[in-house]
Amino acid sequence: MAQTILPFGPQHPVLPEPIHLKLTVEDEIVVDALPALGYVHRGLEKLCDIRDYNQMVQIVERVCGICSKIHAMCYCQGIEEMMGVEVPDRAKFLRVIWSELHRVHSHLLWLGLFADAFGFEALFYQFWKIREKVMDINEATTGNRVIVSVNQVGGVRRDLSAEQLRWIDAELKVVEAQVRALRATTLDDYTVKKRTKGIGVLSSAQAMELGAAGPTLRGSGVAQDMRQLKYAAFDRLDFQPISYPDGDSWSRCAVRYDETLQSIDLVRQAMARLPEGELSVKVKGKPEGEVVTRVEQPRGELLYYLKGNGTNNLDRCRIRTPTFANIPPLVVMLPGLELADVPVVVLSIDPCISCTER
Amino acid sequence: MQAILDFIKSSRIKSPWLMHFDCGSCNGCDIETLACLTPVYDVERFGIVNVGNPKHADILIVSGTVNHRNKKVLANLYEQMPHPKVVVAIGACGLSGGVFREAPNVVGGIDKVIPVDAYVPGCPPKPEAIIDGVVLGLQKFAEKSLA
Amino acid sequence: MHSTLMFILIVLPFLAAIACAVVPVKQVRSAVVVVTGALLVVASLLLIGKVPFETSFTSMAGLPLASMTQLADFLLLGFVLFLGWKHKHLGIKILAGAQLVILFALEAFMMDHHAASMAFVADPLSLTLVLIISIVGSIICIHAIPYMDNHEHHLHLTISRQPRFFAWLVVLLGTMNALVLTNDLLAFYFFFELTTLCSYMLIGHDGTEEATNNSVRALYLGSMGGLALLLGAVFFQNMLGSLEIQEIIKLAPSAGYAMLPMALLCVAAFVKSAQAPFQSWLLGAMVAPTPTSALLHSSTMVKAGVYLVLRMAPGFVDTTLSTYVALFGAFTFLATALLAVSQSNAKRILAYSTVSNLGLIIACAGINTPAATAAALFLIIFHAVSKALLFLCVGTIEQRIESRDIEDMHGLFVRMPVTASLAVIGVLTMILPPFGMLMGKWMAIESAAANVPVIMMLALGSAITLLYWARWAGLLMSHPLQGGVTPEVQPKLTKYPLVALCGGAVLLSLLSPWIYSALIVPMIDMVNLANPQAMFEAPYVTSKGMLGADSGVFPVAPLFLVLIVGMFLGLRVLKNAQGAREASIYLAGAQSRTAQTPDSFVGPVNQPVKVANANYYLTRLLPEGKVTCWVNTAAVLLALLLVVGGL
Amino acid sequence: MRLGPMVPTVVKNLISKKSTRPYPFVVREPFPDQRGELYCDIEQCIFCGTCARKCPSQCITVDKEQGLWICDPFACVYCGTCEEVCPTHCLHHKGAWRPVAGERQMIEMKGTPPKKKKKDAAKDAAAE
Amino acid sequence: MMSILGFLLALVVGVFVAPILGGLITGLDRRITARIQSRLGPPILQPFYDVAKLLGKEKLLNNSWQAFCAYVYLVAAATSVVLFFMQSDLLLIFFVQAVGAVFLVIGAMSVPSPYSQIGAQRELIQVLTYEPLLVLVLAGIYVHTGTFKISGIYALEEPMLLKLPLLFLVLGYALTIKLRKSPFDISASAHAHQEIVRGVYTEFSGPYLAILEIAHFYEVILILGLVSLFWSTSFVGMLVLVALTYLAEILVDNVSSRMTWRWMVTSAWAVGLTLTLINLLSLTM
Amino acid sequence: MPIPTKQVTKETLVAEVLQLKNAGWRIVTATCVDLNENEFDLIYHFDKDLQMEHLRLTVPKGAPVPSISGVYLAAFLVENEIQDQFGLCFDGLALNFANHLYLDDEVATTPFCKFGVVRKTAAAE
Ligand code: NFV
Ligand code: SF4
Ligand code: SF4
Ligand code: SF4
Repeated sequence: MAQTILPFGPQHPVLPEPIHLKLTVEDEIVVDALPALGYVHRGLEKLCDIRDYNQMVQIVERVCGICSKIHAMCYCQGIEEMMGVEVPDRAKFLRVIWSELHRVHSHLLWLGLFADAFGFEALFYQFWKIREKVMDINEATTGNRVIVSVNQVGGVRRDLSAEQLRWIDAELKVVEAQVRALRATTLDDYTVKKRTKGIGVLSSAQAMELGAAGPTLRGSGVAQDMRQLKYAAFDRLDFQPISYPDGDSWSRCAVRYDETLQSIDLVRQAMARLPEGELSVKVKGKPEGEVVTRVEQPRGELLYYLKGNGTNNLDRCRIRTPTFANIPPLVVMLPGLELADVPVVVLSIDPCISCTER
Repeated sequence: MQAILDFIKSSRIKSPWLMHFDCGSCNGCDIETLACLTPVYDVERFGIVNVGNPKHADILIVSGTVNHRNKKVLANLYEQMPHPKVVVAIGACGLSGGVFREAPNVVGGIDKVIPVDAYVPGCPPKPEAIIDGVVLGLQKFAEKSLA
Repeated sequence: MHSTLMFILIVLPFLAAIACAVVPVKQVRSAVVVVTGALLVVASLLLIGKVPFETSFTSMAGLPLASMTQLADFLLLGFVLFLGWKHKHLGIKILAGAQLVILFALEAFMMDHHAASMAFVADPLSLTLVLIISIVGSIICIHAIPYMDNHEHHLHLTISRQPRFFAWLVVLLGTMNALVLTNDLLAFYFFFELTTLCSYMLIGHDGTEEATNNSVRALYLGSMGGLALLLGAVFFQNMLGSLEIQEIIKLAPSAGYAMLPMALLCVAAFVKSAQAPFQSWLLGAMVAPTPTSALLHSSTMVKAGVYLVLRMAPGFVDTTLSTYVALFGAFTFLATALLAVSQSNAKRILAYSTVSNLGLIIACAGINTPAATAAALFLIIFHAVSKALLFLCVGTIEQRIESRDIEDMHGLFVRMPVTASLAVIGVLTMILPPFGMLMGKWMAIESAAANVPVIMMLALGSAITLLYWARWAGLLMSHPLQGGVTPEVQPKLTKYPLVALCGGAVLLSLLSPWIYSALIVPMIDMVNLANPQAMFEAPYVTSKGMLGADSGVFPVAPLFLVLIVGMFLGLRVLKNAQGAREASIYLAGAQSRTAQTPDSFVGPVNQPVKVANANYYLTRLLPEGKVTCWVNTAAVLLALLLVVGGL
Repeated sequence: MRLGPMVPTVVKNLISKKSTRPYPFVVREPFPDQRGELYCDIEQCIFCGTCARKCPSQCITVDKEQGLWICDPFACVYCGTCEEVCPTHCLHHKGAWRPVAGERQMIEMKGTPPKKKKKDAAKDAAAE
Repeated sequence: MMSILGFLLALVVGVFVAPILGGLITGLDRRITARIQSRLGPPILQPFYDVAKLLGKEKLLNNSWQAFCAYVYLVAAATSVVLFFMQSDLLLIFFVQAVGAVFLVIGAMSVPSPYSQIGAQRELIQVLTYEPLLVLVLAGIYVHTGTFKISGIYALEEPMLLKLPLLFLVLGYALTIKLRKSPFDISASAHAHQEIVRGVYTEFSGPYLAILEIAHFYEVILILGLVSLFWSTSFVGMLVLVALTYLAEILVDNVSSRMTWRWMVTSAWAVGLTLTLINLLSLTM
Repeated sequence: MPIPTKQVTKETLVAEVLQLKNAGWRIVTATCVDLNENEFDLIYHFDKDLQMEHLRLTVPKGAPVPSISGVYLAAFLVENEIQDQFGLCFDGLALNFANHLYLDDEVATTPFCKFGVVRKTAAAE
């Protein structure tokens, strides 16, 4: 049958980031999809040769602007583990607060983009409008809206005053109410459900086999979340991973929607239990040895492999981001879909190409 | 006739359609660019629409570091824009390569590939700064004649 | 004078055929074809001033016509029987045998043979068809001259089979002329059978296995139609005691059960017009060289069917039969349009579209109001011209690109600018105002508006028609003009027929108000004459080149004015646009930057990938096989209903 | 499944205050401690070079000999590291962002190298 | 027949006033949409700025037929509006308007760009979807008034809406498709991001895009004119009906996601044909 | 202090990986470390119920390594990445980008190698 072959990306209005898919379609049904990467590849892991391990904090934070804070946290945890540094409690809680705020903004951002992928402009705008409040919190408490730069090896760089905590709490109440008001639209609207239910199905077995991570994994019914590893202050917070069983785009959306609210709740818990104390400890010595650390990013499990050699520069810094893990499932999901579903399914794994390629 | 030409000229700065290209940015700049379009900043007030298609765009907003693969894309897109056109580079990466200047696969800033009309520093710049950048770009846009 | 014209229109082609068949010199044959064609054109044009008239001949060229026809009829049936035996086809054997028996019974026991003459009636309806057959048919035959050379060159034939081919081609013209002019149902039956035989010969011309199979299928289905027609004749003879067509129309409405033979005649017409469920023979006819398909589709053969229905229509005004005919036609219109959507083979698209348009004509005949009749006539005329043009274009294209798949015609304009443009214009005349086809459709829809089921099917069908035509026209132009266009050289005998048809399609559309007053109004008067109960009025008034009625207007001339202004503007713009900067196509920024790989993008692994574009054939939604199955089932039910309703 | 659950939200949007900030007609006050434009109080600088060494972007050059403090504002990522490590606290981030520019720029500040006394230092020249 | 004066008036209004009105309505539409999305939105005159700017841009083409087709589209749209103001035959107006649609498709297909080609195919499917519905609505009008002429509708004593409520809904359905509003912004979306970039419009740029925009202004007027016919008895009634319908369109646009064309065809035919059938039968019975 | 790993060889790698897969482990990723002039370390990371298991394969430079993308399709991406960055060749890659996953023709080196620049070799087809 007659086939249309088209390039989907690297520049494409529905793709916020450059990824390329060579799509072959018949009557708009995808018969073949082949990805091409490399449009965002910088090779920043290699910078560890010429930047010391402290400077690397700022660099790994810029792996991605959406999940930056958590990158820095994961990296710092790795170095701290390697060097045997015990981070003060208050710093641990603060790390949770900011990282969960990051998740909230990332998920709101995604919910908007996802709505945009199926052409629901008003919903997109609504989510992004809500998100601005979270961005304000980021900016007010850290000095930048996106790249917050609050982590350092040994602790955090900024503190939250009691007044700020109250303000955050109040703002988050508004955010929560507004997000809740959109639940019916996001998860129960007829047109939205038509576009997401049963689209891009990934069974739990497939998800495991293809190494899916994060909401993509949890949307397929596997309740695995790195926060269960109880890093930072998660050992002192109530947390249960969220999962939905269907494995379709709708489930992944539902996971993220629920996680948004859950993260708001986690921020509140952490603020309520925030202990007094130091913000950071002085770090002495040079990193040596090997360590693997994992944390939960908005998009899923993030793994850092760090190898120090006793100098200020690391020997190897390897970052495995969740989107990197979610690309193979994506490639498997695409064939058989309609062309119009391609952006929906691509977005449904919440692809972050700059994370993927670093 | 003159009145029509004047109207066309004055319309130019009232209707800048922009295209945003993520040229290897970390997303920080991209999401701030996108935020400009959203209700809180709403650049459609100035007639700005994100068209996502070089053939319709007047302003190309580029963020991120240039690498060997995306520089061709960047050049392609620039070429496909009809004159007059302006380029706004945003973020440290777009300006010079930022923290990644010395990373192995980085060529440098946007102006290594295409001429840049406005530079917006920051990492990432705030949406307001991006609006400033577009405004500066528009001034140049108005000056450019149909080449 | 009448007899001379009749001689040229009917007998001359047979003589020309003999000449073609026996003279082995190519130049002579070509000359015979061209001259015959020219004579036919002239004769048919001369006929315009003569209608209406009736003549009857007892003999022509010194031979007793009626008994000759009788004899020929038996011979023909015998030959068909022989063919059935030769191809070991039980169906054909049974059908031919049955017809032989019935015909014999009819001739021997039911008729008195005092009036051994043959009557011809030339009224506006038959005149229209004569014009189409003679003019469009001749053009096709002329176009066939260079075409067949190419064709045989391609097949590497050592002994040319063209004599045979052209003989049957011109025979078909004569037969068709006779068929539309005769007033005797039995003679009609004979010519009807003769067209079947012609189609068998022409379809099977190439002698391949597929061609033979398809020709046998055409013969088989055609014989079914023949049988239905013959049965109808028997009934009429039995009930009304006459086989004169005009008599039948006059008497039938008042005779009880006369609708049953009417229904049988309709079924015969459906077979000939390849209506569902009988469409397969026409699709099979596609294996033949393109002139055959063009002739079968646009101007002859299939038109015999709709002619029969239209001819008989006054005989069943306001009956249930009429309603069912309308329903059946509308259904075929919709169903075969749907089937056309799933096709990428140009000739199959044309074939389904033919069936579909004939369905529309039949629906109009069934609606059976003056406006609908006018619509039907317009559709017949313009369909013949545009469709002939498209067939010849496809034939020309096919010989050049060696494919009839429209997917292979992307950007054909660059390689064959003339033919591609003509094809695009041909398509546009099929679907857009102010051209005649659309006007016919407009009349059809307006006259069917109050008939809920019919209008629903027409509305859906016309939208689907637009879909499968427009995309074809679009892709012919689909190419960047960077490299410039290579001029196209065509043999004169290829080019002139195409240009003539194209010009004809446009010009006739412009003239449609005058065609209306000159042909259609008298035709409606004739209906009144034939059927005193009808009391039809001419549906439209024409003034200032506009067709108007209480129910609507179609300002032909003003629209043409706009068209001309628009074209002028458009062409100026086109000229202006030459100064525009040449931009590569949007490929998400990934277009390949080297000139060696145009229209390509850099894909995975850094490899250039050529973009491909394809139409949507909705094959998952409408798989041809399945849809055909449903359509045929539904059509059989409808046809049964029709026959039963005739009781 | 519901039809149009978004309707209340959009109707609310239509009748309530729009959320668009009127920038650039009204400019919002920056939050305290925002990391805006980097600014060097060259008077205080002792040209120790710490900032240049610690800067993750390596965008500062300090020339002790000539008393030059040079920063590439187009490469600076406004991370605040230099501000933190400067022994004399002469670096700060302003609240407002660095203005956009039409061409490439460098911040070049000339101070007095520490060997000499500061009293006769010429007025620092900010290159913009 | 119409007097010369009436003819000229219709010509002037149709050719010059209609696009200005259409542009204003489009501007208003964008403004209201923005407010619905809690934004300020562009000035009302924005569509004119856009068109003017586009007219002043460089000509960029891949295939010069694009230019030709764009102009034919414009001429067809203008002609249909003029015919509308001349109170001509509705079915004919609709067919003339289809000329524009076909040429838009041909223009988009004349470029071998997959996005524009897919857009063209989708546009055809949109035509396939709304055309029967519109024809049926017109047939309903015929059944009710006995004519396809607009003048026949103005001769009515009471608004058509009362007799053809379901057909009005069908018309709304068809018009949403024709206006390419969500959930049917399938072949080309006005401003939202879409998987096929800008579909049929992808390869048109600068002045040629401006032409298409102007043609679109005409179409808006034609469409709203068609809506107004359903309350032909009073001018205020017409305005109110048009305003309400358009508001409803904007609202629907903003509370639904874009659907796929498969869904569009099946749902529009299923819903549209059922409603038509009921209404037509109730009229003819 | 190094992370606890299980040492494997080129011969046992695929079998070990298969075993892990059958036991329900999920592949997380693989890491390549440039050890010295002659050797790479390839570390494969697996996860099951939040526990991790690492396989370490030390390979000489220049010799091809069996791909595990036949066992875990998902591994094709990371193996391609390593091919790009370190110039290692994988045998039997399910989807081979032939050194062009991230890099264009302009980059003729293996950018992540510390010890000497290994020329890129055409990947095994
Ligand atoms: N979440 C996240 Fe990242 C990381 N790590 C990942 O794919 O977003 Ni930009
Ligand atoms: S300038 Fe900063 S925020 Fe922008 S892309 Fe570069 S690192 Fe990311
Ligand atoms: S660290 Fe401070 S004092 Fe030292 S050179 Fe930098 S700015 Fe001057
Ligand atoms: S703010 Fe950061 S990047 Fe900028 S100069 Fe200071 S340390 Fe360097």
